[in-house]
Amino acid sequence: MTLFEASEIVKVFPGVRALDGVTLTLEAGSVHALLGENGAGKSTLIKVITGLYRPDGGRLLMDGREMSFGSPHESAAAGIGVVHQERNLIPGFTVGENILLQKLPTSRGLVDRAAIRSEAARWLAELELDIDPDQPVTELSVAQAQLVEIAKALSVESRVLLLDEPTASITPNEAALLFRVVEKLKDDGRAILFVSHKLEEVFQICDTVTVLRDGASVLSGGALADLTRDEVVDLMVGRVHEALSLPERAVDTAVPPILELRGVGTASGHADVDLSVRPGEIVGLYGLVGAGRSELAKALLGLDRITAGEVRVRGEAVKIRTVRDALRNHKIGYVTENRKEEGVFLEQPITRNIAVTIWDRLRKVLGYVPAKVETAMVTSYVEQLGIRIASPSQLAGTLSGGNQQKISLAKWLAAQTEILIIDEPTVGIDVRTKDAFHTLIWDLAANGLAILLITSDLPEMITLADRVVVMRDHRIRGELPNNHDYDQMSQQVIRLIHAEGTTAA
Amino acid sequence: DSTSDGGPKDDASTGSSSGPVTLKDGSQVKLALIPGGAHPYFQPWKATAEVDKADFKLGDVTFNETGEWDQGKQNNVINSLAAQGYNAFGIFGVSPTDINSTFEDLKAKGFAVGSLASCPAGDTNSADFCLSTDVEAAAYKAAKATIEAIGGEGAIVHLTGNNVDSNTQRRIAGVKKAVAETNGKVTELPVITDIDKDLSTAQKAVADLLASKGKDIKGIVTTAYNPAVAAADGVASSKLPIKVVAIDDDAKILSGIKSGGVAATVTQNPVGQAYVGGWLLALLQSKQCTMKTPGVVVDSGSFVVTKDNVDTYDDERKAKTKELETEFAKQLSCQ
Amino acid sequence: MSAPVSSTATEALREDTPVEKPPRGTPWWANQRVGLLLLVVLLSALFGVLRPAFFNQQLVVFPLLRDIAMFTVVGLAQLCVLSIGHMNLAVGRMAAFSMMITGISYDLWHFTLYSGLLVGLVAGTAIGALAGWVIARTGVNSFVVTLALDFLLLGMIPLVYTSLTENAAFVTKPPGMRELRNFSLADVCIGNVCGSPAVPQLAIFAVIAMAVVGWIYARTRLGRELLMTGSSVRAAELSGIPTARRVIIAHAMSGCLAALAGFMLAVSTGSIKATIGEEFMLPSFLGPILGGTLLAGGFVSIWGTLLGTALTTVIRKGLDLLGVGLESLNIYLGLILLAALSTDRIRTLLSDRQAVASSSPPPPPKAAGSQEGER
Amino acid sequence: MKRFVRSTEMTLLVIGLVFFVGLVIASGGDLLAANSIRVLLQFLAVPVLIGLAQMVVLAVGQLNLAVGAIGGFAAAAMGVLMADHGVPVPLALLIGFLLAGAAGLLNGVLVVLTRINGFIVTLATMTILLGVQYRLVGTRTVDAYPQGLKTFGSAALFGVVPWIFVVALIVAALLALLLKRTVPGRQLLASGGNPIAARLSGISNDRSVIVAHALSGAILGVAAILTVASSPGVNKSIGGDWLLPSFAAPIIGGALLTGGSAVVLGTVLAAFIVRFVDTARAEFSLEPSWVNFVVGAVVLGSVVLGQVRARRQERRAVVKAPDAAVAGGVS
Ligand SMILES: Nc1ncnc2c1ncn2[C@@H]1O[C@H](COP(=O)(O)OP(=O)(O)OP(=O)(O)O)[C@@H](O)[C@H]1O
Ligand SMILES: Nc1ncnc2c1ncn2[C@@H]1O[C@H](COP(=O)(O)OP(=O)(O)OP(=O)(O)O)[C@@H](O)[C@H]1O
Ligand SMILES: [Mg+2]
Ligand SMILES: [Mg+2]
Repeated sequence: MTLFEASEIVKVFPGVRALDGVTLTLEAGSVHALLGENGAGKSTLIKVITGLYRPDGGRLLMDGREMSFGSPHESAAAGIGVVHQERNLIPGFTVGENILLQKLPTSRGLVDRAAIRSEAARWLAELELDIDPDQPVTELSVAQAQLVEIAKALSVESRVLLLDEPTASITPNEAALLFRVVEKLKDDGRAILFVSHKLEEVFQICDTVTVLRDGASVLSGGALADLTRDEVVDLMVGRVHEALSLPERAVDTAVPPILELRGVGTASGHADVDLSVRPGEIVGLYGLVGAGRSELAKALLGLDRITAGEVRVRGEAVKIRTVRDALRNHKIGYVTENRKEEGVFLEQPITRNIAVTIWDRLRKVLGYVPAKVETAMVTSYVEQLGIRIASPSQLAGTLSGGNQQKISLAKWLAAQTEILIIDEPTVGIDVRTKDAFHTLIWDLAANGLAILLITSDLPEMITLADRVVVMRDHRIRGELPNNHDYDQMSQQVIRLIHAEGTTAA
Repeated sequence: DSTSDGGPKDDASTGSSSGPVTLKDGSQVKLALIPGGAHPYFQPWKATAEVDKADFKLGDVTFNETGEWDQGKQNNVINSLAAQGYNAFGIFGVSPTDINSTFEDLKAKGFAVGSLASCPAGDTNSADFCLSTDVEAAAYKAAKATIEAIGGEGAIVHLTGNNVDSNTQRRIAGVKKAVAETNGKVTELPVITDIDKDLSTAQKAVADLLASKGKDIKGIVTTAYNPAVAAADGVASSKLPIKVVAIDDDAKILSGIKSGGVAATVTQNPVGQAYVGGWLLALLQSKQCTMKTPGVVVDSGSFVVTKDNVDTYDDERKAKTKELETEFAKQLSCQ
Repeated sequence: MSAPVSSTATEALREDTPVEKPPRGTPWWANQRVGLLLLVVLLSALFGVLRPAFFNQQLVVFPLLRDIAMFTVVGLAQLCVLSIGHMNLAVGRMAAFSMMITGISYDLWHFTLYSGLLVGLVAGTAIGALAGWVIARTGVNSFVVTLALDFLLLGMIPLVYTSLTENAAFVTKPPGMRELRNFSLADVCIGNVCGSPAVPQLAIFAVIAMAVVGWIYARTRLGRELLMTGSSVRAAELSGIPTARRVIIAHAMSGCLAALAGFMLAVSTGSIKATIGEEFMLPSFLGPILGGTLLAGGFVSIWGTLLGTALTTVIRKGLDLLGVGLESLNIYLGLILLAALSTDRIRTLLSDRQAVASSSPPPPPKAAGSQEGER
Repeated sequence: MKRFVRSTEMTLLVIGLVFFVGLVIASGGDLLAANSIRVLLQFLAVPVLIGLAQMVVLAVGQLNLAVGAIGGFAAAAMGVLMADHGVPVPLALLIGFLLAGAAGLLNGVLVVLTRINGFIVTLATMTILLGVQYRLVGTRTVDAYPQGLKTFGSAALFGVVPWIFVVALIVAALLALLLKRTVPGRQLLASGGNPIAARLSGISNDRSVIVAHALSGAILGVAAILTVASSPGVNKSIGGDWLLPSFAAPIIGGALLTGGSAVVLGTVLAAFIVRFVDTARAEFSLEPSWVNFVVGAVVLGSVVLGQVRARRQERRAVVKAPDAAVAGGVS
């Protein structure tokens, strides 16, 4: 039974036709995938459906009746719940209030706290979540917060549930929990729209699919069972997509490690961390969200205190105090997982975004930086990484996520680092760009860089890493050589993560 | 209406004699009276300026209070007026330590300048003359009046304005002098400064004072406007037997005198300043006269007003104004 | 510089994605600086027509330029901290503090005019650095720290003045101060060619300040790092910029410029007193912000600061000349300000509308993206 | 409860109590006299209200530089209406109150319509309102209004608790109720806490900004009424000293400049502490300059302490929190 239909939706922003005649049909009791590369228009479609944007053309039908939503309020009232791509919780509020924010229960004009508690508890229970409704949301883990958002989407008594990349920042285990919930909701007869860049998940839980390319639907409502992964990718990319094939790359194990951690403990709770990376090697650091990998990286950069053990760079014990110190004296770079806030300067030109690490080297008398040299230097990296830009003075914020990520990486290459810590390089990045990134990282290692790759994306880890180190609760739980066999590796890694105590490889 | 003193019409009669030196031709004189900013004290200037114009047949007069108590802005106002053809300036300088520079600039450009209602700090006055209340003398008189009101014994406290203003320092000195003359019979609590910015600050300071020290205080002498209003009000509502001596003759204060809430007030002579100042400036600017000693300082007078003379003090003031003209006549050398 | 990326990878990366173009350049009439310049010129012409005295060189233009010069320096003092997304609510009081030190150096130590200025600049730099240091160390918002510092200085400065001086002002004038106040470029001659009598010599200080600050922000590593810090402290920190030091430097620069502005004010009014800088706070924000400097940090405009300052100063002067009384002066000032700001907004909207037709991708949502949505 | 013990409010309460006890001892017990307490509280009413007026705009990440101008203008309007035009007291007060509310509303509408930073908008309206206030009263001190109002202004419950203070407390309580327990209040805080999330949840940030500014204006309207009732008269200086204390109270009280925090109790307690500094000054006959000095030191001290506490609680935040643009919100 068709619950909801969006037909021939058009949405124009200054300068872009974000949606150009998109049609989408959602059936009760079914999970529908919405796929497309970055910028294809997925989130925009969801915002049109929920009344955040007013469409410039097309119709929205709920139960066959035409609807027009002036605000998220109205769509919620009509039974459409949504988990947006952006994080969506109010920091000062409790879990309960956040869940019911769209229609806070009142009695005699005042917000009814008891009602909030009981009603929120009901939705949390529906998702089998053990979270106290009175807890402030600031105390939640990332995954918990994500699940609370789903409870929030359900709380409007939604029959249609739109999930925009809900799994981008959670681990497979948490994703599995989420999928159980999705199955349950589906069995209850709700219509679910699922957006993700992770095709494995899509094939796992979705029944039908709509593919967007450049704002137009190239496939509207096909059954997923009839499609292969490659076919879907080809549809998204708009041409035959070749599977990633990486050339041979061997690590010379005779070379001593360039970066070595011995029994390192940090102020944020790491203990006994042993880790080493050789030049030309990619070491994958795998773990669940919150395992403490990014924190470890930041401690290495001097942003957090190292309380025990020692860090050796090129065989010498060192104390790194600041990022600048790491960069200048030890040639260590860190590509952050948090691109928008920590990786790029959105409001600054591309030149400056890349040159930020090399001004030191370029500066002449009185700190003068010759603009020509700067631009030339930057342009060479832009070309090497294939960053598609109109001009070097363009603001970084006007680029797509993938290109921004390349910029975030380029500044470390420009700085000629020899040790690179790359944290979640491909979160929210589409298949094609992801492949390009994998090639790039591979190639950097082949050129002799030592790479510590932090990722929660298991396929990515298994594709790239030479060794996989598993971290849980701020401790190393084990280390595995990588044989690049997905099934075998993933089993071993998951087993390590759940193993009791510490095992050495 | 708050400008209760004389009013222009009364003063017109005072001035109709035009003093001992009669201005021959004022038609080329364009007079500007410039207070430091908006303040009730200066309101009589506005009307008096018009009287000056009529009495002395001046080319033009203006009253401009847009200086907003900021020396830079006041300088701008002065320059703008000069650019528009005003050539005789009676100025209350916002900053007594800076105003000489302004005077010098104006003098250098050939304008007649009088320092009205306040004299520059230090020993030099770069204006042609200064016609102002001798603030130290006025504060001294006020303190004397307070001492008298409390019967010559007990503690008094002095409330005043901006501490970092040389006139405030003079006022403090005036009060101290009067207290010192009692040989210890009257004592002075620490001066409370910086409470003239706005009424509520003054009110709060008075209330706190009365709450913490009210029992020890016999008299309050105020030498700034907002503290005066606040003290009169605060003492009245606290019902403490404290004598308040205020400053100026704003309607509110005069009614306090009449009702007994205020023991006395020390009024100054803004009308006289504007009237005599205007006359002098016109004489100087029309080149009819020159000052024998440029920069001479003359006290425009201050008058203690109590319940007894509240209805008649203005006559005394008008007499003083007349006297000022004769006094200045001696300072002039005329063609 | 050897490329760490092989040519095969470069090939692989060079996919056929379209070039991502920035939003079309805004048309010239939507440029804030151009708009301001036009507004200043038009208003000057209007005032000139209504009151020919507006062009009186000695009495109007000279003091007008002196004010513009001084308030531009004040604006630059604020601009330095705005560049890192901070505010300095104590600009005025920092000026007062530095001039207090300068005053002491003249009065008690008999310094020359310029060595006293130097001492003041050092004092301003120091107090600014102190503010920056507290902010960097504690991470407390600059608004709060400088507000508190303002209170502190507001309390402290009068205490010092009353204990050190008789008239609550330092009145010693070192040789040259009087000349600096009144001399114009007409007093500066190269051979037979002299400058205009309408341009005060004091304006040279502003020109120097603009040149130095402009150079720093446009050409040097320091300036760029300040702007990057303003764009995103976290990204800056993680890119190896010593953000704590940059914060301190920005505030120190602010304090130094505040001191310079205080000096210009002291010279142009006559003496060094506690109330110096009291009127600095509002103009310090108006100039840069009217000129296009972002409150949120990351972008500054030196010329804009000059133009923004010129606009407000010209308006005030014009109203003065028109004889607008105190009853209306502030009302008009506020209204004109609002109007000037709104036209700026309207211009932006119009140029956005023009851009809808073109096919370039949109600008990223601004920091407060929430407010930018459709409704 | 545990959360409260560690909260800013608790710290302020302790500081305030210690301060007060110290003062009582210093005054030899005089401070406990009915009259002393009355005076202490009398001059707390308006600071509490102006602190709250600023707090409510800070809660949406805005700020209001026009607090003093709105209050002064409304007070002047009330005074002039009663004294010069013989408007009956209740009507005059109502008109003044509405004018203040309207001025606040205007601020909000301008911020939303023009998208100009609130800092600049309120700066402009401040200038305008100062002009209007001057136009209304000039250099006079208007005081010819009915005695009844003044009696109310100085009357005290049991001779100890001034009625105007009671009014201020009622306003504080209502504001707390509004922010904590009503839907518009929650929406306002949601907009301040995370505007993007709020918008995605169907909350209009624009409306929140307008509501906050209008509320701020209304609270200032009440402050103006209390000022008219309790001061010897109304002149152009009313409101002139409100700006800095209006920031000091909520900031000491723990408000975040980035928005999202409703610290009514904290603001009230902070106003108490600032008032104690005043009282101490009178007690020890210090120059008023000391008050500024001490308030500056207290603000600095409390924020630094607060920061240290936050650090300890949240060791994990590795990179320093960005110095968020205060006046942000809308730009
Ligand atoms: N508010 C907006 N104003 C202008 N353009 C916008 C806006 N939101 C999105 N766009 C543009 O519309 C296009 C579609 O964006 P959208 O966010 O829907 O992509 P998406 O498919 O969700 O991508 P991703 O997978 O990266 O989330 C992009 O070109 C984007 O830049
Ligand atoms: N975005 C976030 N919001 C709130 N807390 C977070 C966030 N990211 C991490 N944390 C918390 O910080 C701690 C360590 O996180 P860290 O980022 O070091 O883990 P990680 O293993 O790198 O995970 P990730 O895969 O997210 O990078 C955990 O307690 C986690 O809950
Ligand atoms: Mg999206
Ligand atoms: Mg991480």
